[in-house]
Amino acid sequence: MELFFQQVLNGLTLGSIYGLVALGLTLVYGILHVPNFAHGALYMVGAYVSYITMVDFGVNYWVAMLLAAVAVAALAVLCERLVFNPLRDAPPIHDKIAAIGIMLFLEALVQMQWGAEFRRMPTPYTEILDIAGMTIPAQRVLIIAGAFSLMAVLHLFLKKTMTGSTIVAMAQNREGAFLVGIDANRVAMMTFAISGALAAVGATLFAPINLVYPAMGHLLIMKAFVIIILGGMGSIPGAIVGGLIIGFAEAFGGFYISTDYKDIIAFALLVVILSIKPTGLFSKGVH
Amino acid sequence: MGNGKQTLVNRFRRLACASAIALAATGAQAAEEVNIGFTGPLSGGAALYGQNTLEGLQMAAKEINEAGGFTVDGETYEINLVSLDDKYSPSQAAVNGKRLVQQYNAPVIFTPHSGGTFALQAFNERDGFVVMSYTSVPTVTEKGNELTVRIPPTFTGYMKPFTKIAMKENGKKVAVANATHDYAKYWTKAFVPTWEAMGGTVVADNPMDYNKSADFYTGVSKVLAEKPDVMFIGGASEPTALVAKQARELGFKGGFVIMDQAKMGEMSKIIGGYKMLEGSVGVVPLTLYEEPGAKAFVAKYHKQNAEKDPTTEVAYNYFALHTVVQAMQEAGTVEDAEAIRGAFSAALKSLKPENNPYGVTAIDDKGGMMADPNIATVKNGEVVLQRMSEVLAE
Amino acid sequence: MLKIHNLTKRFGGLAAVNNVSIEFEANKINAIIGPNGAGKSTFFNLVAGAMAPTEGRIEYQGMDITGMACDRIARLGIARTFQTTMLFDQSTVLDNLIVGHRLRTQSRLWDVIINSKRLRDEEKKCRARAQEVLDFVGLSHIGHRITADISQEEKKRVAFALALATDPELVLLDEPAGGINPEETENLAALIRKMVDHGVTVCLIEHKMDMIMSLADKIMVIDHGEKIAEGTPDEVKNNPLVIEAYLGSDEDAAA
Amino acid sequence: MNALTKISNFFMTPAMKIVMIVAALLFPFVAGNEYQIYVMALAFVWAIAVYGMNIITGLCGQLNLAHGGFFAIGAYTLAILTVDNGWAFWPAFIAAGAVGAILGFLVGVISLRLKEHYFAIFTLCVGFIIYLLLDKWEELTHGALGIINIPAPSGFGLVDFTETTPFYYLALAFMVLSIWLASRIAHSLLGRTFLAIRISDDLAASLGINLMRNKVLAFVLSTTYASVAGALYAGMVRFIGPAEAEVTHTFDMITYLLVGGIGTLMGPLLGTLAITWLTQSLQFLEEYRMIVFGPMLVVLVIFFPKGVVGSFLSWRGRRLAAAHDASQTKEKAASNASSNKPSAASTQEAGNHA
Amino acid sequence: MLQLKNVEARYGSFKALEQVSMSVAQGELVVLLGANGAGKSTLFNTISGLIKPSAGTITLDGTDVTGLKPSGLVQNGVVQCPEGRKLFPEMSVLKNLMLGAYVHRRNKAAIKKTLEDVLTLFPILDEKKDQSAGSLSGGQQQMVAIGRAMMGRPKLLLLDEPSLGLAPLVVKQMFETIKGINEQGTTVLLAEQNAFAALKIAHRAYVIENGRLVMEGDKDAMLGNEAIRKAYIGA
Repeated sequence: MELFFQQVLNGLTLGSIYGLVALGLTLVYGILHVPNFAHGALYMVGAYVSYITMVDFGVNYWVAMLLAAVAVAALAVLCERLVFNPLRDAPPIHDKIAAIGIMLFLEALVQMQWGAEFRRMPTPYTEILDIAGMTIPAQRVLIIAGAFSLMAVLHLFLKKTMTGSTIVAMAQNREGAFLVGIDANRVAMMTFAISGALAAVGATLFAPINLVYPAMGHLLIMKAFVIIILGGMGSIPGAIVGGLIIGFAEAFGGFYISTDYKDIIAFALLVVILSIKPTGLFSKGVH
Repeated sequence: MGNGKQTLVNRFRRLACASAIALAATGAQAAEEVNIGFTGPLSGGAALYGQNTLEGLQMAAKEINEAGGFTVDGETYEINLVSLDDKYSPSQAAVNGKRLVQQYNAPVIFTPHSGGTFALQAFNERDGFVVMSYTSVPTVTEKGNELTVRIPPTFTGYMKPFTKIAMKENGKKVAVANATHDYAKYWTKAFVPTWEAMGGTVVADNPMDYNKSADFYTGVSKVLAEKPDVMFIGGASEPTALVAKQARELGFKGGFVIMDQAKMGEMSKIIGGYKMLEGSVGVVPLTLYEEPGAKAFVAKYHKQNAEKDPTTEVAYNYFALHTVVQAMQEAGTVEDAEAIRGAFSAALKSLKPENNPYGVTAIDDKGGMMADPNIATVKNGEVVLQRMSEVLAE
Repeated sequence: MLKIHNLTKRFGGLAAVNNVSIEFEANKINAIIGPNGAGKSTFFNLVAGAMAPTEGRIEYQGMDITGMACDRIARLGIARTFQTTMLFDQSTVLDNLIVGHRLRTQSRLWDVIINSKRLRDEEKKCRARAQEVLDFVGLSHIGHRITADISQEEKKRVAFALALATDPELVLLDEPAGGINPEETENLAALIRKMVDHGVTVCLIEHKMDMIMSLADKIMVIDHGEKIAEGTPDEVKNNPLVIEAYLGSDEDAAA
Repeated sequence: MNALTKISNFFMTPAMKIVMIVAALLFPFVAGNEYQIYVMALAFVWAIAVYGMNIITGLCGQLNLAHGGFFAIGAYTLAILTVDNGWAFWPAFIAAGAVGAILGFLVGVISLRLKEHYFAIFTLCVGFIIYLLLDKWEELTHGALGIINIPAPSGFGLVDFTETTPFYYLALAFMVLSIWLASRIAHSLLGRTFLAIRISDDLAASLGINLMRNKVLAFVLSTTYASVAGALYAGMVRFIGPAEAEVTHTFDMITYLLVGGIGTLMGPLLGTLAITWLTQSLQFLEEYRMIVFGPMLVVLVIFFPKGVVGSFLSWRGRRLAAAHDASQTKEKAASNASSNKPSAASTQEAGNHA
Repeated sequence: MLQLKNVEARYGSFKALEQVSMSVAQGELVVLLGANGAGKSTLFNTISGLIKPSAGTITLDGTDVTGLKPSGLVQNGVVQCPEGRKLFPEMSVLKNLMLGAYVHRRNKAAIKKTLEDVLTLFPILDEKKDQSAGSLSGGQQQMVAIGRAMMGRPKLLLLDEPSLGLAPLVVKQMFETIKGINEQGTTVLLAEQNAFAALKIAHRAYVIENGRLVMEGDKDAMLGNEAIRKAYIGA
């Protein structure tokens, strides 16, 4: 039973990070209909910015997280302006290719600057909590709490503020949004900024129990795509629920079936679900 | 028609020239040079590993050239190291191999991965060059390629001493939780039968992808559910350290058998000392070796890199290039690959100890190096070193 | 030629087409008109097989084609054009038309690999048919142009030609005169008439009333998914229900 | 007609095809060394796979991101049959193509029900599953260890395909065959059928085209191409590991396709050759290569979305049309008889485009 | 207040608007009549900045606003209630209305006031303010759309086919409402198919045919004019 709850905890940890990364992806997709293959690279850059500011400049964990969020948000906005905006009306294959180009570039750049070695990100929260016989490292609690509060904040931002509503409005009816005076460029930039910041915060939360290296975003981004397809592309609740589904599927599948095949689970799940329901689980209620 | 052909040919000529010029820029022109080839991952996920191996070669080449080169048959040669990136891809390694042997007449090509080695072995005997393979995978020499040298000693020697120590320190139940890449698989294949043959049982078998996995908790808790005395772990040092750490966090009290790819010294930096590795057996970095050859090499390395310790890759490849040069001198040729390969035995005997940090003693008839390495055990938070032969003799 | 019985299509609770029955005769120009959102396009989609009706029956030359797949209906001789003209911009005009006759051919992958006589004959036939329909719509002088470079009206004609290349007996034209200028509209109307003269039955949706009124033999008026009138242009023009649908009722005006 | 038009016409004539084939045949004799022949042969093998991708993605408009996976399936089928089951090369080679076709059919039937982004991401996942299976299914694939000692294609009489130059000719032969078949398909009614689907599913259906059947056919053709290329690759490199199935190979192939010109006939070959040689000549940049390459890709899709061949063909098509119009106005008396001929010629050439 | 001079709009080679010159004075309710596809929506979208005119100038209170972005025009007081409503279907009615006041977002007090006005105008929306806009009936959705436009506190309100798809009784109410809005001081430009009902509440009217304005006149002159009938039903 203890082991069972251990897996629940693992599922939550994985699921909350997957959800966070998928959220950024789904927001961008909802607004611009771009599957941003470079999102994993943004995640990776976020981890590096946190790492460098903490290790080389000795700033505090939370400050580093903030700096990373700002830096990656700026980078994401730059990508939007320089690449995705000019490709607005291009055939659908082209923006995907451009995103791949950005991904290759960012990875090479980071590797040139900081090398390819595995790095370990420090965290001030290293203690091990013992709750009801379960061993829980503090950082994991932080990941779950951090990710869920960020999701809550994002939810409030989108629901309760005028600025946030413009993003949702743009996703629901583009022309309607124009006609109430919402500026498309502003919303596009803001969406990219949020998606970048989410990736950076996710990376800073997750990296301490993991490793920092240039290819760290690869698998994550693939899974994030699985998640947003499962959850319905563009759907925010879908991304969170999808993230948790994959997180739990991996934790339990890895434990009860095979760790070796753990990474297949997400993809197999997708194939099965799409074979039965070609539009994803939550395709209704999107936007 | 003639025009069309001409332009096509010209275009290729120009391309070839451009690439030759580009490559030439990497090495200085000298009167008498021997081109030594290298193909390995210099970009992509395995880039660090590739660069480490290359660093060892560069260190040796620089040393040899600064000492005025080496003399073969009355002629003085310098080393020109030509390195090409293959992104860990066998086909790229094959392309690079062709290029190194065709464009640069390299008699010797180094490669730090088994895939690259296999790809080069498809044509190295015919094209006449020695493959210097930095991989412990035994099959690279088992299939009898006559011009292959496997640089590191095969890991199979570790099986018995590791098992012996781990059982003595911890108990007979082992859980397999090492990595899933090719090298780790070979290890598992050798380790499990040895462990069972020596009276142990394997209570859990759950390898994990150390380089891609988001999290090891699931896998570790799974094997711990079977209450092992010993965990067999290992991949790159950093993730291996994390696996050990997470196992301790989940309440594991036994020892680890650590596959030799992970170095205890590097792991200790990540998990804050050796305390978490109590009761473990594995290998340590060269810096902890007591032998004079190792000490001399480490000192030399630190003179050039004050902040870094030499990795195993650096040390072995450094040694390997020195051995190649020694073999060329013994063979009296810088071109004849067969003769060079044939002179390795003699070269190892005449090699200076400072150029042989790991104390490699001989090469078997299939091309595998042989040594008597140190084995490390953690007792009371301290690393205890023993020669492999000593452990087996106990 | 085409008999529609009690055709109904609901989306959710909303009936886009509601209990419509009508008969279109062969060799006539039949028009469907109605205010925006009246359900005209849905009606077309039902006939062409792009959607399956919720209720009702569609009979084409005595055959029940209700719920049949699009491509089968096309092979039975019903062709259609779309509101937005879809063509391959990078090919020449003539090249765009060759595929139109594909449905009358049998060649498979194997014929392509061995370059069978059947394939060669059929390709010849398709090319000939493409040239023929291009001549028919009066565009043989621009057959060699890249499609991206021709005018909107020419594109409309190419779309007609493409539909004609399928050897249809009934052609459904969805807003053929949308997005083109008045003079061009007249030329297009002449072309539609020519099509009928050559034995093709036409059924079209159009907003341009002057064109409809001078062109159509029979008009069906749809409003809110229901048929509110049918008849000759004169009958329809003077039908109070139609006037009300379009101009609002006098009652409204009096209010 | 000015000089430019003359040159551009020359590129399309049968004479040019002969020139290109002769150049390819002579290449081993003029090449500086065997390395260049080897690179060229490898590029030809990749080009075969890229031609397959061009059928499903370029002609039929469905972005298939599992293509690299099918390449690997071909390579593994050949390797497993020859190494583990003792088959001879050529029967195994044929089997590899068949396995690619059968698996392609199964994947196609499921995945082609999805549209656009869904199809692309679904196939991305299929590609990843293929990779993971090759990596994990040790009993069948040897897992991460890969398969060694794959035989080279069995030679006929005196020809030994372990030698680079004979293999070059073999790869060339297969590539020419592939291009020939691809061009057959593209120019035939079948290719036009695919193209109609690329324009729009609705339009194609309204022209009486059975969407599912034709899409699956295009998909199966493309996976067959991929697995045949993969089998050749295995016979050339003679060692394969799961890395061959990594999605980066698919991305590479898309790049080749895009640089050359998607949906064009010579684009896949030109793109593959150009990028292959560019990569070789950028070797000196080593790990910094992608810093140049990534932005290049972005610039390419923004400013040259049609690729080299695509842009050339558009330009040329316009030129030809203009020349035709000019000649028509000159010979006002010209009737249909004379105008038919140039237009027939031009359609045939523009067919090259499809 | 609004002046169009020789405005032209193109879709590729097709001229959707040709030489359109018109004006709407402060406080007027002007109707734009025309059949489907005559160019009404194109004209509205050109005024709103969704379509860039290929020639001609648009001035608002004397300032040139040609080529301004839609957001810029909304800020200048030109608000369109589009054909097909273009609501945010998954958002609540209240949220839809609030987004209508997006350009005034800093002025919370004023928004509150406008909201009260709008809810007084459409009491039913007050009842349904927490329901999602997509779940409402057609007539109610149209009210949301008009209400949303009103929230932008337009100087000039462009209403594109507000009666489309509504039941006759609702249409009648809708025209009453529009009349009311105009009487309270908002200038209105109304595009309608329902010619009689529209003319009834209008001051002036233009007739558009094939992208050209073919007629202009005051309400009474237009009501009896056979040409209108022709524009709609042909001949």
